[in-house]
Amino acid sequence: MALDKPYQDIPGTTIFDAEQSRKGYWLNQFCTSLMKAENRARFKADERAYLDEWPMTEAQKAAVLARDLNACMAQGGNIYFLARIGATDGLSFQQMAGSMTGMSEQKYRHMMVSGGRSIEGNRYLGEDGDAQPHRQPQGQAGHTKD
Amino acid sequence: MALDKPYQDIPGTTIFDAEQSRKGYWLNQFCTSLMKAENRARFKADERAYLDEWPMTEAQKAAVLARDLNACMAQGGNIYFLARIGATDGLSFQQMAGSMTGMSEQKYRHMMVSGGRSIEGNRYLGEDGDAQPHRQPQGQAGHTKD
Amino acid sequence: MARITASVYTSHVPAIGVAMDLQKTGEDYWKPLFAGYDFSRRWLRDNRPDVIFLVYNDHATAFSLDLIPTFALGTGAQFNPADEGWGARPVPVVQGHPELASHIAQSVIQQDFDLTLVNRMDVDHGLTVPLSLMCGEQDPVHGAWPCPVIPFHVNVVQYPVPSGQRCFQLGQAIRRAVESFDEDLNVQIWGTGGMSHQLQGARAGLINREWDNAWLDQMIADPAACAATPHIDYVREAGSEGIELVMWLIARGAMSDVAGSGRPPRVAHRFYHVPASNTAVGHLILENA
Amino acid sequence: MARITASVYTSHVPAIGVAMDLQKTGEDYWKPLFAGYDFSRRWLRDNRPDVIFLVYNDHATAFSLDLIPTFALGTGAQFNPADEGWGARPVPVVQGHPELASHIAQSVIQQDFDLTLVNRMDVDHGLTVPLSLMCGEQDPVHGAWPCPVIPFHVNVVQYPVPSGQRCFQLGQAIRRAVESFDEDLNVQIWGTGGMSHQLQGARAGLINREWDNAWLDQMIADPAACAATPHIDYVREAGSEGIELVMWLIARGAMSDVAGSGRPPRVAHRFYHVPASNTAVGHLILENA
Ligand SMILES: [Fe+3]
Ligand SMILES: [Fe+3]
Repeated sequence: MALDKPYQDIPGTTIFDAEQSRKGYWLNQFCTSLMKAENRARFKADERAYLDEWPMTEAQKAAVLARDLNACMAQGGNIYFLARIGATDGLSFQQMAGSMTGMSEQKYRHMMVSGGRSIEGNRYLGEDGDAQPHRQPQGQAGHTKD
Repeated sequence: MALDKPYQDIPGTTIFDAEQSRKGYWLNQFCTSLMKAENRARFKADERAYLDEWPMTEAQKAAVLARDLNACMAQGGNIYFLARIGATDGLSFQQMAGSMTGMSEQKYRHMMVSGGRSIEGNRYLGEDGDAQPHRQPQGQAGHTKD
Repeated sequence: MARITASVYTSHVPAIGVAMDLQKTGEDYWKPLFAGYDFSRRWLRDNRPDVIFLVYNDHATAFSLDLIPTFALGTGAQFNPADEGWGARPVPVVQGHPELASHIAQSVIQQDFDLTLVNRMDVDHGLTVPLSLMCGEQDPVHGAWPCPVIPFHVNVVQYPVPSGQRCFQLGQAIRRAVESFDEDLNVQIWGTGGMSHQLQGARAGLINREWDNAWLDQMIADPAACAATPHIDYVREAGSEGIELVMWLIARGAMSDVAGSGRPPRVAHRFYHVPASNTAVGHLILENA
Repeated sequence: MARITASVYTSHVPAIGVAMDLQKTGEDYWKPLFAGYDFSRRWLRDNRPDVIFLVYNDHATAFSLDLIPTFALGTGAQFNPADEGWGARPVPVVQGHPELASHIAQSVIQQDFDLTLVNRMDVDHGLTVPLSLMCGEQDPVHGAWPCPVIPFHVNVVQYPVPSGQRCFQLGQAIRRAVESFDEDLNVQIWGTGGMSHQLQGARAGLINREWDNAWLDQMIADPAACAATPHIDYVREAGSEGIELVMWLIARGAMSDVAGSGRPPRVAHRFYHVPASNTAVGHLILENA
């Protein structure tokens, strides 16, 4: 499609545009359903069975079961919808956001009180900031990827 | 309010603007509720009791009970909403529209197949067309108003 | 690239749907009306589009007073015929075109039209009656509309409704949006509603044949001038529900002459009939020349 | 006649609401943040408006993907605090101002903004956190917000969102609408959201203090230039959720200097703090000079 998507050269960032929205429609609708207490209870009682009520892809269901928010985003999820899963689990927005960086909860929180993630090196893909693909997962320096 | 309402000089015509919409909010919401079969059944079983569930004015309730669509419009009703009452009663749009003119169903239908109501004399209040206030109710020429 | 090849205009009176659904089209009352669409059904078979962008208004069906969008674009995968109080019409489910619809949404919002996007809504007679008129009877289960349909709703129920000018500009924006879609699609744009009718008050039953036809002449030949018609003229001359005609200007604005092709559209068909129930029925097919 | 006397700008982070609702405002983490609003609470008591026009965005709370309005104006009589998944915030119900809201709707639609009007919706932290920040803790039953509030929602969740330019022009249209209301009302317009933050992906936690403050400088001094900032700059420099800042341009566009008064607004208060949860908090009070 000929419309401009100038936002594809930003590292570690997915823009929830019409295409993502179409891809993630049922995933996000599932998330919205968790705003009702009775649905949260049913989901918690049997996550797989509850997910199977929705016409989601297997990859979307797996991402939800694994609480892998990056995978959820790749499958069309949007953070404000996905936050309903976190709320069901009793997580804060900071815990959810941090979970996508590969950093520990402590390290992420410490980064924030220290002024947040620096923009330097994180504006364009191909620079050398900590959000660049070649530096993922973060907070693992010196460790082998597992 | 200083906004222009240029449509107030047309005879026999109510424009459903923001002010009418505010006035008729609950009346029209009541009408919308009749789109569900179970609500139509409850309304038919006891119209007054069903109406009393809504924060409508007494004048609105009376207008509905009397099926006086002109009075409903004066109280903020809009024809597309009010049509739900007609549908509940098994009426067509032609029967509903005709009921507001004071003409018999036959006469109204005959007017329509003969080309409809003429615009002549019905553009501005104060002309002498058949929709003018001084010629209401229509179809009663030579009769005393009852 | 996708392109808009033709525009179709027609009134969308509920009673027409009832007449088709109850097999009354052969009755004397209805015969002359349906005769006016004989050509159109052949034309649509011969000029079958890949997608129809269908401009209509919801009549307090999908949208109550809880929420009133000025413009709502259906980006969903399908839309069910609505129960308007007499039961849902026995017609096929409407299949959407989410890819093209989302593309148009993106382009038109970036052209400063403040659309509401809708993925779930039922569609009322405003959308299904034009389809029935143009396609003929379709079995609700075994039949199907000829192609995907993108529903586009315009508020003409609660004032203020968008101006004719705004609608005409929106049509131009939609054309630009369609033409920037990579896939090679033949798109028709349909404008529905009107012509003169009034469903309320002592003036109910108003029909203004002269005004309707003069408006049609101007809409075909000089749409920019037609778009300047103020609301009050529609209400005064064509009745309180005649305001629906602003929707035709969206379809007209999407034709290539408006974008500067220099060639006025070809009038493939024109029809006018009084009455269908309370309404004057107008119908046009314009092809880009 | 009604008039807009001042504009207030503030971030609307959910964690701030949680801190107030759980009486954590005295903790070391939160103290410096709330200290930045001490002046503002006194100022609001001394400059109590008759109505607040509050620009915010719903966060997938009242509006799911079923229906996505670009601009939604709350014309209802009241709006309940929403349950966003952790239970509804214990704050008072928001009283609307249907008369003024309907008037603004009519005027702004006639100025070619394609609003969606909403009579029934729950309002989330985007609306209630700014009220809490500016008014302090309020008992949900015995307390009350200081005046009626007209909620105005802007889509900044699904792209494309309206441009900064469109938002700035909308603010100007809102000012004209307010000034054509006959009743003598003191109206404040609040813009909320921002500043730099990103809640997703490997870049989550992004804060750009320099960019935020340069943006604030320009928004105060040269709002027309600020309004020309393209979306991509917000996303790249201020994080994917930094795009919320376009809402501030609606409030800024409603100030009298933009309408040609010639006098720049007086900066009654300016505050910036990092972090509240994932977010840089910005806050401004501008009075018409
Ligand atoms: Fe219609
Ligand atoms: Fe926000």
